[in-house]
Amino acid sequence: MDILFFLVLFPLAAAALLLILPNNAIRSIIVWFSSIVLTAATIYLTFLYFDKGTIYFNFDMALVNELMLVIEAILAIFIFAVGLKYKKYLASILITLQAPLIIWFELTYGHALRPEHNLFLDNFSLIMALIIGIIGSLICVYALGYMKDFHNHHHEMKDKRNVFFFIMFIFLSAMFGLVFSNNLIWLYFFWEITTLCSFLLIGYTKTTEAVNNAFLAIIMNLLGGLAFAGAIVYMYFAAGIIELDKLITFVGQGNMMLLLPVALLSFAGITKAAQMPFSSWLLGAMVAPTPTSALLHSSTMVKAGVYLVVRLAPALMGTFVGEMVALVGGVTFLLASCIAISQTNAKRVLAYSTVANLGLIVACGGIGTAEAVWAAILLIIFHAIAKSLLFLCVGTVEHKIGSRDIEDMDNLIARMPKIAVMMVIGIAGMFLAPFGMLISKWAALKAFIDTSFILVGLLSFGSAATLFFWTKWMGKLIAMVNQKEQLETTVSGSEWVPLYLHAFLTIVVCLAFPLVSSTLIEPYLIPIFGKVATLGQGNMLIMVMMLAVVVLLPLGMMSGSKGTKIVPVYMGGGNLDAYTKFQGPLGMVVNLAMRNYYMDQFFGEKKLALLGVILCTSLFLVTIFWMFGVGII
Amino acid sequence: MTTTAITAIIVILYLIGAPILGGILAGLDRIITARMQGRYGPPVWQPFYDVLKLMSKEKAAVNKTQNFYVFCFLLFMIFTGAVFFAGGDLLLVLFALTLASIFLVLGAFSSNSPYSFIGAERELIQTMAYEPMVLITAAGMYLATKSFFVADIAAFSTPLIYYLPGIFIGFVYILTIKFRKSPFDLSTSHHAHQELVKGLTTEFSGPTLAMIEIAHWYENIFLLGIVYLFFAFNPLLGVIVALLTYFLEILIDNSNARVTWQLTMKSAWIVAATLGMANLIIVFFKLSV
Amino acid sequence: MSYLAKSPWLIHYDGSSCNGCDIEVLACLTPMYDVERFGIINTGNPKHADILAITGSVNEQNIPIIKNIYDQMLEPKVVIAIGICATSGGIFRECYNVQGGVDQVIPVDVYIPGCAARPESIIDGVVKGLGVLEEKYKKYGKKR
Amino acid sequence: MIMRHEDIAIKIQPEELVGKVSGLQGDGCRLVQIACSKTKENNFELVYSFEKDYKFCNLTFEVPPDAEVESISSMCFSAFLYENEIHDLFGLKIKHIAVDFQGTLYETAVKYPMSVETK
Amino acid sequence: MSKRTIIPFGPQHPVLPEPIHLDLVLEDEKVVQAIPRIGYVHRGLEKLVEKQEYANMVYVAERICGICSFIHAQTCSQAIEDLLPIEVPERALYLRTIWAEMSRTHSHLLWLGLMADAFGFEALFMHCWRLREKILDMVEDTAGGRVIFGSCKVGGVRVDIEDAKLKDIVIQYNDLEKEIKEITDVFVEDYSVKHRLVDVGVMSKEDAHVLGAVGPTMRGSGVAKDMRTLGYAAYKYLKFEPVVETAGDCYARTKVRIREVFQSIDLIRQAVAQIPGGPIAVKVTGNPTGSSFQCVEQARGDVAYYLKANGTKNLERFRVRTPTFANIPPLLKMLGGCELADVPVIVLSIDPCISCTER
Repeated sequence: MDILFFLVLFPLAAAALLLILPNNAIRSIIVWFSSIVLTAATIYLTFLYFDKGTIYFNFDMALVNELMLVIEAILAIFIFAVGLKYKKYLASILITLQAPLIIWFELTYGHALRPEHNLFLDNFSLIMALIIGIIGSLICVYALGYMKDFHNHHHEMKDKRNVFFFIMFIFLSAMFGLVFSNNLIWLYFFWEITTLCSFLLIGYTKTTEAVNNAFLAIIMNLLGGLAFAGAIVYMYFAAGIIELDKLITFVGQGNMMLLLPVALLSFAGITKAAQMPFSSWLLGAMVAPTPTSALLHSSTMVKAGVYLVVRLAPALMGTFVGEMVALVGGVTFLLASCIAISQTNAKRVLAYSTVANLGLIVACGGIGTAEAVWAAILLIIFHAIAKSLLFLCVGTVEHKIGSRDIEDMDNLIARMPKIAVMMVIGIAGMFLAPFGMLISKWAALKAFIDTSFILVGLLSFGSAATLFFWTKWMGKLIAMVNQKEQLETTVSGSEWVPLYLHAFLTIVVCLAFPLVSSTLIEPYLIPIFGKVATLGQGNMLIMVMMLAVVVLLPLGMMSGSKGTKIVPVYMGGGNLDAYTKFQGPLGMVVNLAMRNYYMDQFFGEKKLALLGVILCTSLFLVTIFWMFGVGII
Repeated sequence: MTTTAITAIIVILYLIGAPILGGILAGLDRIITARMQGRYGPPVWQPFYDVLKLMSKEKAAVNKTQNFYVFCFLLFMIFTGAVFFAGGDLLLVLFALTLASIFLVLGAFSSNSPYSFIGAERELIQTMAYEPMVLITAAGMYLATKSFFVADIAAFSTPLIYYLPGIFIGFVYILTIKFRKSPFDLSTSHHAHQELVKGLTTEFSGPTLAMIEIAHWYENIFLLGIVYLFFAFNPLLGVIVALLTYFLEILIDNSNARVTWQLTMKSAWIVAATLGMANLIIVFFKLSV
Repeated sequence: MSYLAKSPWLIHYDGSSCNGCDIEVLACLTPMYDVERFGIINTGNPKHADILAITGSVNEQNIPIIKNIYDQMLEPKVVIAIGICATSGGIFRECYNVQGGVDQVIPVDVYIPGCAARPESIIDGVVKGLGVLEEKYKKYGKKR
Repeated sequence: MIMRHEDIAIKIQPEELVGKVSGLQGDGCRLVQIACSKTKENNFELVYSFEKDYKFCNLTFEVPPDAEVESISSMCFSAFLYENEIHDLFGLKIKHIAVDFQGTLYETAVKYPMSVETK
Repeated sequence: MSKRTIIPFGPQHPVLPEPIHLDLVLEDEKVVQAIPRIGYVHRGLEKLVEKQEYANMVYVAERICGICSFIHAQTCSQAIEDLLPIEVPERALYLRTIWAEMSRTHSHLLWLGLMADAFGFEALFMHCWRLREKILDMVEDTAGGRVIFGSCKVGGVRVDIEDAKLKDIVIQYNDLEKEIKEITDVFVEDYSVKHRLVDVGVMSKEDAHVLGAVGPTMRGSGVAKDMRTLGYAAYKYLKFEPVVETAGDCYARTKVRIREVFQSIDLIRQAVAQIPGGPIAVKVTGNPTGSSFQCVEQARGDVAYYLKANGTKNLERFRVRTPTFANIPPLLKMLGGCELADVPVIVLSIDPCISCTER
């Protein structure tokens, strides 16, 4: 149990140090050191517990509860005040609704509460901890180099890197706490801290846009927080429990009244995971510095949302609420994938893809069968690695080419070969056989097919859209013009290491996927569902195929071109040089330009996002009516 | 003989036979097409002459990486068919197929040449257009037979077409896209006069182009294999229907103008969403009750 | 032996021609003459073509175009000048903007006379070109 | 059918051109063509042909070789091609062409071939 | 960063039978700008008058374009006859009309084929050209050439067509008419063809007038104007109405040409029925003087000849404004905002003849 505390408290200590020691060299040392320690600790934790099943820790200390209460009150006041200061009254209103509720609840009933287990640890928590520990640490290291560049590019901004790293490490601590908590009040506490961290980091640059988007994020997340608080209070009054495990067990035993807190918690998960109609906050969050996007808004914090939904999967399985949750996820997957086609800003593409994949995970969680949960956990793992790799690559590229527009990334393979290859790995990792996300999608399809044909349809169409926007991006990267301009030399070491490790992990986790499944995921599934899911014999084949690609890619590039004459491209006979210029009218020398298709008339953001809001909101309404109808409310 | 041995024989037969059969089909296609156009047409072996000719041409590319992608395209296309004819998982087959197509597209992208580029974009649109229907086909076959394995689907005793008529029609619809036949030969066309010159294949020449041709032969045989599955309860009927489908595609090719990419995408998605999904729903309820 | 003669792919470029020969080249493809019988395909892409068929003379502005197309074709390749203009400039020989026949710019292997060259003679010329193609293949094969 | 240029020609002064054309435009005439030719005196003779209901009229005038003629392409957009052609072949300067190719409409071997001795 | 793609369209391009270059600026596949570059076919034959005697200019005129060849020769002859001046025998005028209309039918069928090819309907292309060959056979039978007829000369025509042969032509055309109808029905009714033609490259009546469109391009936009109404050659004796469609899109232009094919067949029938006997040419003497302006309806629209003579054997100025030249400004207008796939369709919808345009 000590190691759990260590994982929560150590980042806190690091954060405190980083805040008070604003010296670049010292900061660098602290970040490197804490990252290595955290990574080692999570790996150690895994070795310690991966075969132990679910372990509950009966840790109880009044002081902790009181401390949490005080911090919550302070945070509430802070949010209320900032809301007033920036005239975002909705944020203030929402916090005045939920904070008094939870504080009142804790003050009046808190002492009577004696949760059986405040903390727990199972393989799902372990997986989350691994993601937070390893990916999180790597991103923090990356942020060292990135933020230095960032402030070199943005002299107009005050260098508040100490605050930045402070929040990053606080966030890590909160995430660890979140995945280990069984007591929902604790979970709620960490949940609110991550919301606040996200708020502060989105608003880091303090531009009008950043502030607006930060408030958008916090307002939507507070909505979820309100539902969360409501769920806790309701649970207590309805069944006298505030533990996650008990909630699931009770629902499993047929206590239908507890479907309401399950629905409320799923709603909280959906807001956090930026599902439609709440997807806009995640898009807005892309104004934050890229490490923030990588850590909070793709690989970990938004995963907390789906973590909760997947946790609740056994309770959601087979219920109407579950179906509705799954549909929200499915619709979000399809529409977000389609919208991504119309986006040209790399970070927005990544954001929409994140929303889409989270949708898929939510859909799996809503379905809640063993196969679906298996697929969901695979998606969480693979998505965290590949997406964070892509964010980091985009961050580095942005600083070197001065743009995060995909259209500016043509010929990157010549200008920044290593980064381009890593991006290609990341992109392939996101949608292509034999990489991780495709394996997961495959699993998801197999999970859906026996339960919901609508989801099969949504997945079929959605993955077709994914294919389009990823491939066209990849095409931009690998377009070759023999051009020698080199931009890669100035990328700092603290960026290279995480990049390499991410790329390495993307491939290795794919290779080790059967091992990951059998040692980490299946032990989680068996006690809950009594069975496991696999992909069958195809697994082996897919592995062979995967290996073949990984080996062939570099080999083929080197050897396949022997004896080949290099010729100019075809330009209707009007070539002025081999690759880019042709003779135009009016005596002009015209440069070729090739820009991807965005198909606004089909996949326009406004139209589809509106459609998503309407569809998903109506799904919520239907759920509420249904609950009225069957008397849950 | 063990089933493994039989599988191995089928796969080897496929590896050797598919290009021959595919080439002959292509030759027949050209003769039938010519006859429909009031011409005599080339000999049936013409596709082989073409490929052998291309092999003897100079090797060239616009950059060093381009031909590598085409090699991967061929490789994975063969792999796709091999897994299919080995009776493997249909979803795996389809994902491998997608991977293969993506390699071809990447090859075209990497050449950074205007017409290749537009060809690549259009190929992607086409892929996006047919992908849902392909997945729905696999899902429908699973719902009817309760297995994703081609071997089980082929061994299913009831005619699959009885359960999946809508999906069959939908699949034949998108097959026109996959065969690169008019009205959906957007990204590259067999015929000379297209606004994209040779689109996707503009920058591939000589031996590389020959590889693309061979890959298409493999692909066509594999696609006809899926058509066969719908009628697999009677192997002879299956083969006849597969050939008739091919003939139907030639007929469609010769009686239609090339349509725009908008219509291609819209119509393919509508077909998948109506015919495909409706059929899926019916099978879902009929077989689950 | 190669299969070049069995599958000659052709690219047609119209120099400063009057269209007469151009449409006769096109007519060769159509049912009456149907050159696909011999495996001849009119591909629009120099990178796929074995035979460059040029109609019309060369003028100031199309010289670089013809050179570009010729250079983009892969070995072995053959050039056929179709019609009297492509051969020598023909009736337009004395025009200020006409430089003469195609051989002013690139080496020509077969000349097809006529104004306009008839489809029969075009097919005949292409078949002559096939022999040259085969010879070039032998030479080219040695180099390889 | 006999249609001698002399019968349908209207001789005008160069500076009258724009006004006349705008008048013809107003009457619903369409521009048929613009022709330029060299006279024995080495002047340029310009012929602007208009047509309405199968009735033709040719506005003609002569200008010295170094004159600048005002473009009518602001009124008849299609005139820009004729005017560019005249410039490229004869070397006559025409001002304010809607789309001015600056002498690149025809990139001829000889500059202004219709005005100079060629092979 | 703008999402604009810039690609070269031509000069060597398989859908363009002739070299012309368009700089296409695209967004997705929507053409936002198209700037042409011409001059690849410019020979400078207007200056050949310095070297060729006036009677020989007919041959040069015939080779301005291999498709419009006969009507170029006819117009040139007409202009020179006007300058000399001489009176051409009636029979020669009728024969010129018959050949001109034959040339129109073969040109329109050729165009229909190319159009079918441009929208990717190969079978239709083949069948159009299959029928066109039959017309070429008749041309070869009567005039001696296939695409360059060579039968027109100053003062009349070079060869006569016997009456029996004329009757035979009508019979052949009667059969051909049915076959052509079968094919043109596909153009008019087929769903996929309509999908590619309707509402593509729309030009309003006003634009057609202001931009100086000619021929079927103009008539497809609802302007009823056909220079044959002027009554040159034998047209003054024949009954016909200009063919007009009002939609102004590629489909309308296609329908205009289809109807003109049948109109031409009808004109040939009328001409054969009315053709008088007599000589086919008169002797040409003297040298031309003065200047002549001729406007004649070709398959692509009206061609305007402006010939200036000075009493010597050589003309002083030989000026040809061809229909495509006049149709280029309308073309540029039509191309704005179209799709890339429609570019060849729209370019072909004006029936471009670049070798005419640049001479």
